[in-house]
Amino acid sequence: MFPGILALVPALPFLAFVVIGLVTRPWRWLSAGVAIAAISVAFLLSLGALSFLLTAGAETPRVVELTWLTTSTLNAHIGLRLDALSGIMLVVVTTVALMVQIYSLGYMSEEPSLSRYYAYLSLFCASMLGLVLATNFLQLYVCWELVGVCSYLLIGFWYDRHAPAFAAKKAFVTTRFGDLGFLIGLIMICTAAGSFDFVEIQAKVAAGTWTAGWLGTVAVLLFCGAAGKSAQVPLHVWLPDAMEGPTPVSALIHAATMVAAGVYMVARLFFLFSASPDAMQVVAVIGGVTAIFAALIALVQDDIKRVLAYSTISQLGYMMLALGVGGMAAGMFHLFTHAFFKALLFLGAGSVIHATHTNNMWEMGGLRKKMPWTFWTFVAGSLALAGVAPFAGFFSKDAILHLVMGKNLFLFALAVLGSLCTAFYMTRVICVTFLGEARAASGHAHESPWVMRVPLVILAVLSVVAGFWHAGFERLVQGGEAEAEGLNLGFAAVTQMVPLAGILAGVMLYVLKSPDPDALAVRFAPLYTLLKRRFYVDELYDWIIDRIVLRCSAGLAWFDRHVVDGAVNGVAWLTQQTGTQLRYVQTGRVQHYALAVFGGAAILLAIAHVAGAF
Amino acid sequence: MPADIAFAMLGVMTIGGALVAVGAGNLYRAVLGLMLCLVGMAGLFLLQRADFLAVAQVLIYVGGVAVLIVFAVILTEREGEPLAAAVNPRMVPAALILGAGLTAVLVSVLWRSTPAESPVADVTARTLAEALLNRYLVPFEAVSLLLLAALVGALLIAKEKES
Amino acid sequence: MMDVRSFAVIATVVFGIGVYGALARRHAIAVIIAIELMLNAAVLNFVSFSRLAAPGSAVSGQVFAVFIITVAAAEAIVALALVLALHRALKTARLDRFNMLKW
Amino acid sequence: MLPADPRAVIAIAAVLAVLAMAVPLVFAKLVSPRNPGREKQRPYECGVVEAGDSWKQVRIQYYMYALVFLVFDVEVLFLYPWAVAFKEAGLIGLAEMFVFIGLLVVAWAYALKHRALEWE
Amino acid sequence: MGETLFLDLKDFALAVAAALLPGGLLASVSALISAGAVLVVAPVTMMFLTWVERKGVGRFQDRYGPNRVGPFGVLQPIADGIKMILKEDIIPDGSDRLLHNIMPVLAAAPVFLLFLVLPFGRGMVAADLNVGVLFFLCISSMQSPMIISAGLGARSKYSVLGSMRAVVQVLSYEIPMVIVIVAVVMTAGSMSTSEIVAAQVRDGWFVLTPWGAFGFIVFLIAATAEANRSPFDMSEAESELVAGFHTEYSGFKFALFQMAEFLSAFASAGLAATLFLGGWQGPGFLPSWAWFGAKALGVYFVLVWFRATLPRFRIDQLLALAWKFLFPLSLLVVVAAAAWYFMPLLPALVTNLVLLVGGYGLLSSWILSEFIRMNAPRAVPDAR
Repeated sequence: MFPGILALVPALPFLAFVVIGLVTRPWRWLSAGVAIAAISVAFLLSLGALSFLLTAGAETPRVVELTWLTTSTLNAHIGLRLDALSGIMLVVVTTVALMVQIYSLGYMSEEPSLSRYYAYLSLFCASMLGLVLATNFLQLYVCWELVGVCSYLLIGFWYDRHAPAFAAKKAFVTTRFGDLGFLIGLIMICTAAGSFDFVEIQAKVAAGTWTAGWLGTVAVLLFCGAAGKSAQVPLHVWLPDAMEGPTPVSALIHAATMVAAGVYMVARLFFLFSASPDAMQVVAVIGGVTAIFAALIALVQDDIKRVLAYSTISQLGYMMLALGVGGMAAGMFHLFTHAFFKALLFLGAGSVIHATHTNNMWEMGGLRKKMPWTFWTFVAGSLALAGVAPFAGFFSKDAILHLVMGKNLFLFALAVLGSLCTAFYMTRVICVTFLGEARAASGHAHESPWVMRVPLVILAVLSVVAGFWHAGFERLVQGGEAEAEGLNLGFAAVTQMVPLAGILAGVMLYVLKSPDPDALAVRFAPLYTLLKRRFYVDELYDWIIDRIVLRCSAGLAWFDRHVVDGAVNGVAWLTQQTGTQLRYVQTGRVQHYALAVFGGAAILLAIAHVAGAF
Repeated sequence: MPADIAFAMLGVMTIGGALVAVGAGNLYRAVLGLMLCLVGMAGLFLLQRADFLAVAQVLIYVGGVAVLIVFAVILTEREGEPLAAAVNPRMVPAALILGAGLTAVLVSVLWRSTPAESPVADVTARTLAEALLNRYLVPFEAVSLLLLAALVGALLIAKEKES
Repeated sequence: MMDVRSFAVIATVVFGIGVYGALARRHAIAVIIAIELMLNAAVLNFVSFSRLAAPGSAVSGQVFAVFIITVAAAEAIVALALVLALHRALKTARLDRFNMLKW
Repeated sequence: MLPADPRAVIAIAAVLAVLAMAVPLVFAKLVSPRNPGREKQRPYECGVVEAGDSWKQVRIQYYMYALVFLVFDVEVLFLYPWAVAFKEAGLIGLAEMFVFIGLLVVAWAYALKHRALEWE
Repeated sequence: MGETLFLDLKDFALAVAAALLPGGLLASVSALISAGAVLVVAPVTMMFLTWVERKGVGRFQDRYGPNRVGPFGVLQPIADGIKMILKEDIIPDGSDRLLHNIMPVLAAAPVFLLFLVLPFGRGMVAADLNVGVLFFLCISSMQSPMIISAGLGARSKYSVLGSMRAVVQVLSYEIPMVIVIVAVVMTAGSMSTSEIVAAQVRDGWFVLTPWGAFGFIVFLIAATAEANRSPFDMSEAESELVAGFHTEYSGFKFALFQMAEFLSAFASAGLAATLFLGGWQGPGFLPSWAWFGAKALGVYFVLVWFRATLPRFRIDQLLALAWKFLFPLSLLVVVAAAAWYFMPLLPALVTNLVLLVGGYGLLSSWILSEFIRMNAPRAVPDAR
């Protein structure tokens, strides 16, 4: 029974996309309704699938396959694979997608091309679900690209304005760099294995057909794709700019789902990564560095959405770190919890922006009384994010820290410092926007309508509750041999100190202003500007482009113009010159021609004579 | 023996006639030289028992072409143009080398070859006729067409255009 | 002494003289005479070599000779007509004046 | 009495004929008086003083006649072998000849029509 | 009775030669004898012809003709010969000396070769070539370039014009003659003169056949024109052309040209006799060579008769006659001869008459209209 129905999960949003695109385009609310109906059915089915997994056990992955393309050497399939990982991701994607789509009803109500918005959202959900359920590399890659396209379309939703269009292009191009590595890796592994299928490749890796070194390179190449999609350090530049898109989009795509695709891919191919220790090391280091790097930048951002964007990058760094040190369950659990509270935070920020019509925190302030629902849900999300005890974040982050401490002390230190910064910048956001006296923009702010508040409340509840299911989650993901080590209360107590210290520092700075933040900024000017300018990474890329790439292309252009075209024109000139020279042979005198005739005959005769013909 | 004498005489006559035909400054003497050479050739044909060809050669060449050439020379003779400037000095060396060179090579080749001569039945007019009417019928009819074309062409070219 | 080779030698010599004449002479009709010489040399060659042919085909040598004579006659006709026409047009029969096709 | 080889007869006759003409000529030259005088050397003008040696542009007509003669002379040459084998060739030969003569007549008609044979 | 006179003479001479000279040369000796015989007979006949001519023309014009030198003026030709040799040889200045000297010899020499192919009697032909007739034609056609070169030798524009006109006339009349001979060769089946005579011995004289008669007429007219004689001798008689191409030749050179002219005329007469009148064939009472002589003289007498009676043609009438009358007629003769052979007697006779008489009628009416058109009064053409 089960696999057949499962096909509906990705199919329904896709169907919605088609229906909206072709039929219900002119009616805005009708399209919205179709989209929401599709995603809600998909949500219910996902819940059903998860419950089926919990009851029937997730050891044996149920696979349904349809041959899509057969050539002499390769045969590609489209399939659905239901196991622990995909089950969880299904639930995560569908719940967040549902919440966002309901929220969008309010947020995007004045938007004229609402049906286009919902069409893209449905297509995104369909491709994300397709990616999650993929049984082979080809389907994974196709959906991977589809997701990239949808993110481009949604970031650049308001294409008439320059900023969103530019941001969409930037996002697309940067992820392309990553996808290049991903494609090369994919080709290497698939041609070597002779098949796209994960199961076959897993069997071959287990059978040790390839050396660790070769597997390492393939893994690192695949990780490039993940790094691109999940905005890890070298390729993170596109995510902060992606905030130009509508906030619900940011919430869905740039917080919960798409950016998590990279992490999910690493988790899905964990058998490949774990086969080569240095690949794992790379993942861990990149994850760690990204975590601390993004966290530091987030400290000084003024735009509320950019703070959240850098926070997402930092949390993704944590997930990669967890996977890098071998904790696939911990990484996935953090992804699970992070999806909910980060979506909550973004939607909260969205309702604040919706009310104040500005992104800059320093223009808001004193919204606590005006928007109580938003305020309290936002506080719940922040606490979850900071990792304070009862909230979801605490359990997942603690698991990661616990794991990293065991493996690599230096990365552990980075992680701890990262979580300190996280706590600090979240309290900064809350103090600046909600507490304190009302500033310019918050004059006419008012609470957002219920259609936006309901998703906030649901997500808030989830952020609180999700943490407690960590043991069940671990048993589901690890299968059977649950670590059962449970929560080491002592370690937890120690690690609890860090977020609380962060919150305290944030309150002192921004509420009591004992060391005035501006004064601090002046004293640590160089550090402050460095963070403000985001470590000059964008400038570095521009410099690279201008100096190296353009310089080489200028050289190549010169070569093409002078050498290649030169040769062609040269030949033309040569023929023309010989033509003019040969013209003088035509003297017009018959006897000269006769001389040529007999001369030729004589020469031929001589040649024949010499050649011994006679 | 008498045949060899005749061959020598005719040979001298032919080559002498050719030399005069080419060398003589005065075109009338050149035509006479040509006639001498042609008659010599006819004699050589007679020696080779090719009677019809000898007669044809004399009848057409000496009786027709030579007359035509003489007429052409008379018609193109101009007061001012001395016939003496017969040879183009710039071309002489090249022509000499080519002419002599070609001849030398061919003669040397001929001298070294030893063709086996087989007694062959005389080609009388009757065998010639039989060949012409059967095997070579198409060229035979084409000859008449060729001559028609030559006549028409020459008349058109030579006739003064009544402008 | 009277074998084919000696006839062929005479023919070649006459041909050589014809070549010289065709190239060196300045007057158009002198060149035409030289060309007639060359053609005649060819006829002599045909006749003298037809004796070497297979018994049945000796006649084709002579047939060819007759055809060459006719062609030579036709050629002479047209060539002289051309020279006369050129003479009427350019008031001269000297070849080096006929260079209208100059580059 | 074996009849002499015709070719030898022709050869000898040719030589003899030239001699028979040249010898008396030389003899006459020796015998005849020789006193060249200005007047006698002048080309005979039936009494009229010679009006200069300039050539009048002689009309193209002469060339036409020679040209037409040569064309028909060659065509008639081809008639002779056929005439010799006329009886053996039979009707087919005759038909072939009619085509040949037909083209000959066409040439003649063309020459006539274009007044090439007209003396003016 | 004297049938084989000359043949016996030759055998006698051969016997003497065989005794004197080594064996190998016998063949060439017999050739020498035949050639020599012809070359002796030719000048003798030439002299006799001049006598016949002058006596005949005289008689036609009701006067005596030469009768001072020897009985009936028989020795007159010898007197002329001696006179010619003794006359001064004037070479006009400006003329091409080389041409002036060799041209008379080259013009006269070929004429003697004409006689080699004529069958004087049964078995009495000097050179029995199987292309005999064609040999005769090619030698006679060799004369035209010689005439024009002779004219050029004198470098005077009148002699050149005269020679060119003579050559044009000769060329124009040569084609009809040659075509008519084709008819004879067709019927005889061979080009050798002796076989033509043998054919006539078998089938009767060609002149008696309808096509033969017309052929003979055409041949006769063409032969007179060939020799520049009688009605066609305008090249040396017209006022402004004085004596034609041999104006500038005097003394023995003039004699040579005269000899060439007479001998070629007589040779044509001989050929006419051979081709159309059955050559040496004749009833027994006279030897074969006598018959040939009689016939040849008879034809020659007709030529003399033409000369004495017919007025001279103008050049354009003369050429029109050749190209518009004789040429088509000769073609008709050939067609008639072909018809004569292929059809049984009666239909052949009918077709021949229709072809020839019809053709003759048409052509003469055409020529008549041409003459009328030509003589119509119009601007006097200049004498170019």
